[in-house]
Amino acid sequence: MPRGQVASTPSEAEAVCRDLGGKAVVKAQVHAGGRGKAGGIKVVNSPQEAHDFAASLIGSRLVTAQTGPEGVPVQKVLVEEPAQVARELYLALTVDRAFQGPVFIASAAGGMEIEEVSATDPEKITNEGVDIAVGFQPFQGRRVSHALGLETYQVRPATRIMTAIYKLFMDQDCSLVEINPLIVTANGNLVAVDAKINLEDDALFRHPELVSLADPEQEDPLEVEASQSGISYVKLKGTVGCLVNGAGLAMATMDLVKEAGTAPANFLDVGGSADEDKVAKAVNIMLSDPSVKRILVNIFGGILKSDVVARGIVKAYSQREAKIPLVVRMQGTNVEEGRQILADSGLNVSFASTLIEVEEKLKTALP
Amino acid sequence: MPRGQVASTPSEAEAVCRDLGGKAVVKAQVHAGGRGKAGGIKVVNSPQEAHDFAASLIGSRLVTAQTGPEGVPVQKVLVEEPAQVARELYLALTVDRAFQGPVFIASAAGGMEIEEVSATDPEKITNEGVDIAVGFQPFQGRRVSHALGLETYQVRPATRIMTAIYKLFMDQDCSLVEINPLIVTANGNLVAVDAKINLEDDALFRHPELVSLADPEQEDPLEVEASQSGISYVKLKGTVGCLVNGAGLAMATMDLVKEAGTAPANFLDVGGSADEDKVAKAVNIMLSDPSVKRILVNIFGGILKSDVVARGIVKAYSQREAKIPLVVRMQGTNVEEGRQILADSGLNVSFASTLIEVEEKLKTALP
Amino acid sequence: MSILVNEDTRLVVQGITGREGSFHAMRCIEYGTKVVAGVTPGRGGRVFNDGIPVFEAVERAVKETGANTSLLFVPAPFAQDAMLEAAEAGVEVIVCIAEGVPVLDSARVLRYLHSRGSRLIGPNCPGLISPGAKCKVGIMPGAIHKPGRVGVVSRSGTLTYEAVSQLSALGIGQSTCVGIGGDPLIGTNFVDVLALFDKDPETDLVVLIGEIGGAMEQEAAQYIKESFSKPVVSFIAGATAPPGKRMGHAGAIITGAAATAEAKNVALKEAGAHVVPSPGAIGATVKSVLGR
Amino acid sequence: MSILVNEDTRLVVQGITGREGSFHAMRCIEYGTKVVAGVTPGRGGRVFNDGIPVFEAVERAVKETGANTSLLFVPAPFAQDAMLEAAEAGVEVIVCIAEGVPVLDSARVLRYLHSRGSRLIGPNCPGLISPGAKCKVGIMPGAIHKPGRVGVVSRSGTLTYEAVSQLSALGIGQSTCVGIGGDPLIGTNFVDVLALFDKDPETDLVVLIGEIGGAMEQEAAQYIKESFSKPVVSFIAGATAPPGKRMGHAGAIITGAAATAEAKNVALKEAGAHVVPSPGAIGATVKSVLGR
Repeated sequence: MPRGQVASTPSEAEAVCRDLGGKAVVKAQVHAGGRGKAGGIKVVNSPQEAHDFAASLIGSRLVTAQTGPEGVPVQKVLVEEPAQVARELYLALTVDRAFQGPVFIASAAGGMEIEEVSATDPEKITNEGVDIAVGFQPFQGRRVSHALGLETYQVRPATRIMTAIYKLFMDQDCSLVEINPLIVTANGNLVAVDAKINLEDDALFRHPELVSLADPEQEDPLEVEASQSGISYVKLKGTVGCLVNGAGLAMATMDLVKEAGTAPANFLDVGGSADEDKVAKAVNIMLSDPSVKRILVNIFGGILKSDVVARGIVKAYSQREAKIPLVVRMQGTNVEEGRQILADSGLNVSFASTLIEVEEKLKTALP
Repeated sequence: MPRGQVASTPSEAEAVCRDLGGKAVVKAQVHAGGRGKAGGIKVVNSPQEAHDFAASLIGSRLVTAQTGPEGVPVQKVLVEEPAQVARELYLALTVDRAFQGPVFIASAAGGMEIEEVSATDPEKITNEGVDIAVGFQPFQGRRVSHALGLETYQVRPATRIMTAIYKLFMDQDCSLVEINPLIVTANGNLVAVDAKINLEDDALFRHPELVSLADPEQEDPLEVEASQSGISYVKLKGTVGCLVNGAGLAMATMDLVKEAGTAPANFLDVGGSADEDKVAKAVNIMLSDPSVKRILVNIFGGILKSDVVARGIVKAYSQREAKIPLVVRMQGTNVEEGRQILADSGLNVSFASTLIEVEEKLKTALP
Repeated sequence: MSILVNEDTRLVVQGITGREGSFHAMRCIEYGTKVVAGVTPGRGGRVFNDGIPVFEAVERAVKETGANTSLLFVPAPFAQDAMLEAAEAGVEVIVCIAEGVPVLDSARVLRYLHSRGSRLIGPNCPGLISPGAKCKVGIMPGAIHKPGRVGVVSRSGTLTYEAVSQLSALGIGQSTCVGIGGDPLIGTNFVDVLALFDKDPETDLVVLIGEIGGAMEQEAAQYIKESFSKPVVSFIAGATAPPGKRMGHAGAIITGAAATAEAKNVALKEAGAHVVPSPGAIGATVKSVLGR
Repeated sequence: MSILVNEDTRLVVQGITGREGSFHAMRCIEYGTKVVAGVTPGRGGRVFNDGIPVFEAVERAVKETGANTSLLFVPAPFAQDAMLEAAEAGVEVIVCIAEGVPVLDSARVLRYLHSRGSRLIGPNCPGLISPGAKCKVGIMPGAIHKPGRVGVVSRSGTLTYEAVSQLSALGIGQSTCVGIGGDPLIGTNFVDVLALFDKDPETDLVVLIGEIGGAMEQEAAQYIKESFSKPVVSFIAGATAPPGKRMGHAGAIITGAAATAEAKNVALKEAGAHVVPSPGAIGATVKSVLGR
């Protein structure tokens, strides 16, 4: 790792740059890849330049290929000594579906997005699967090193880096550890310039000490709110809010909205074991989204009862005194009771029994 | 773990016992199992009693079933608070040959040597093998707990102990982790009263921080000296010193000595790649053993050349001006040269060509 | 006939004394499934529903009741342990419902199963049901199913119920419906299930319901093209999902060109599957293919 | 014929450029073994002995030279890596000479081999030799061997040389001599080798050389009793070894009643083996059994 320090103000950045001898690399500290391309990283040649670039970043929002269009706020910058770069490599470890275990992905085309390399030069990418029964082996490190075109004297340090990545990945239950670029300096040293570590949400219970590292400011506030209530929610660009149980049905419902000639405002899976309050919460989240003009409810009840869903909807609407019209399709347990509750609520509801009917209702009632 | 402290003097032991409220368990701190039986552990009911028992131990040698007849020196004692014991259990983890991996061994007959239980009540022992591909699993902890007759509320702490033992074993490359006894206190808690951890010598290169923990004082000085020179040497009770290359041939040579009606003074494997100095060192070790009356050399040379062996022998004998007679059987490379060197040396050597001849020579030349 | 679960299925429910476990164990019994045992550590010795013994360990359940299939209602953090316990006890089919199993836990379980005879369904799946055999091993609503000759295999839960109810409403029954699960690492994939349906004389057609993420549908397309002898009707959910965002299921995320619904539909169409564009038309498409 | 190594053996020597590796590679070549490749990471591209290519990785050696057997001269700390590399590259017979391989490293390698086709001989062994096929894959002195019809299997190195030279001195040649190694965990045990000798039409009798520690000789006795069709002459080293002390080999330690030479001899005698009491009489016993 290069020498460096985090700075929260432009003058701190200036001071660090001076300590480093007047030349440095200044990087926006955000939880998102693609910083370099998005203008979040710059090589500066004087403390003054470090000050000015830091001033332009701190307090601003950075939009990269991996953030939403709103971007993420930058509160700190990292000021590091610049390295003399001979080559830029890419090295990452992730779980591969087909291999059913951790796989190293390496490429001599560092600094670029791996998806891009994969699309244009797939032969430049090496995959090296690790058998978790025995762990990462030095012979695999040699194989990856050769694929990256490293010299014999660089094989051992490269293998050491991979061994450390593997240990980190397994010990901390990561979903991704990515070093991009991993640079080869002019004198042949390997330096990890930019690293990204994604922890697996499902395994955070094993790492309570890491939970506090999460930075909700870096995420969409509605998504954070939903996630805290155990609701899967992803903000999209359309106008039809979708309340669904089950992830597959929720995606299919979005697809149906599209087929009907309009567009979904969100993905939302309220889950199979939701109660009235959770349904109300989900509806509330959609009602807080100003782009939502209609709400489509598509519930295939098994455990989740239609009357519970109806009560949750009515609760949220009455709390907000909302008027947005609803298309409701519920199937399964207590459907009649659920319909009755909505029919009696005074809300603007049109009912559908099948997905075909839903599609028709959406078409005929375009906002 | 119970509260307690190590004491190097009787008055320290007395003070610790007083701090613990006047009652304590005093244990000899030595690297050997079977301390309890050998009189190395005592429950004391007053600080004075702690003082006296510590005084009887410190500076003495403790002979247990696992030490040689000379025993091991006691330099410190451990003074611990006494536990109200309801039951004593045995729990250990070791590598099993047949299972080809780590296996927990558990028994409700704690406090006893496991070999003894195994001989008298084998059905009282539970074995639980761990698949290293996935590690120790809680269901295995439950199974072992049930076999030990633990209550439901004790399963989780017992499983936690086993999980910790497994992690220690794998992380530190142990050959044995043994808790004996693991006691169940009157109020149902599990307490590890006596624990023993053996590190695997072959894996010490991975744990340089542990090498310094070795205590050579606890071992036979000739064995330590041999081991430092890369010679496998075990002191035995007979009078015929054996210099052999290869562990199997060394054991077979001992057996041959016995067949000839006498007894081996040692097991000694000088190794396949020994040079003159190493052979001299091996001979020197045997010559330092006062019970050695004759030396039998049995070298099947492949890489190890007979002339090298001969020079090493002559070197050691002349350094010590030793007179002890030799029976020498060498086969393989440069045998004639080797014999000539010994014949010319003036030492009391009789030669043999086959093991049958060796046996005869040993019989005819009893000291 | 049917695949994976049938009249010979003897079910042990792991976590039977929990809220979810007991609720669904009852629904399985009501449907006709032979639930022969339950397992809840610390609750061994109890009796469930007046006659089903509860054991401390799966091993005991297998030994004493001949259980050959396990349905797990165990919270995700403990699922690895429960799956390994079932596999070690020799259970043939292990069905893991839990969502949120850490992916490395699944990797360990799958690695363990490499050298064992057990088959894992899931995690993060609704289970499976063979209506003709009155055997339900999962959490799907039993009433929407109908005995028949169409096989269903799906990465999704409720979307499968949707498809099944479209089929049943049109009078089209099912041989077996298998929810393989929405996680990136699962024990049984499309190709595994298709191969079983191929050999099942009582399955005439298969409905395959995929979704964005991974390339399992492309592998299925390859298999259909090369080796599968029956018609396939397919629907892929998530045509409108944005790239890089997880759509509920841990496995439903577009991370490359192959992971899009479009790429999957192209592959399936090319393999000869009847690709359904809108989720409302699954039943109708099956009817029309069967009618030919 | 012979077992495990023969005229079709194409040997890659891992660690061929080291002192030990190059010395023994030369001895193997001189004996007649087809040494087709060497591997030393960082030395790829060199040529050994005027014609044997040295590769960076076993994978390359296998691809380019068709190597099917590997002889490892790799220090114990690196042996796990080298064994796994050979197995992953598809080498059929892997021979690990190194003494001092950590036992958990061996456990990992053996766990890996469970699901692979490779066979490991060793660690901590002299290797194996088939004199009739002029094929030596190990460190034993070639000159003491003689082609013939007696199989030898042993946990020891020099003791095997001793037994072989007794045989050769009496004019009794060997089909194959296998040193399985003196470690507690080894890839191939007595029963594995006996099963191969049983099927080998050119082996008439087997000399089995065991030692104290473990119960592998009892397993062999069980197998001999139940399934082995040829006469066995056995010698167990360590009758005079004290309990609880390691006799050189990591595996040679008496930790229980079954681990003593006496218990092993009893089991072998009971199984019908000709138990030799003194190591000097191995050759003579074989001669007398063959003479019957």
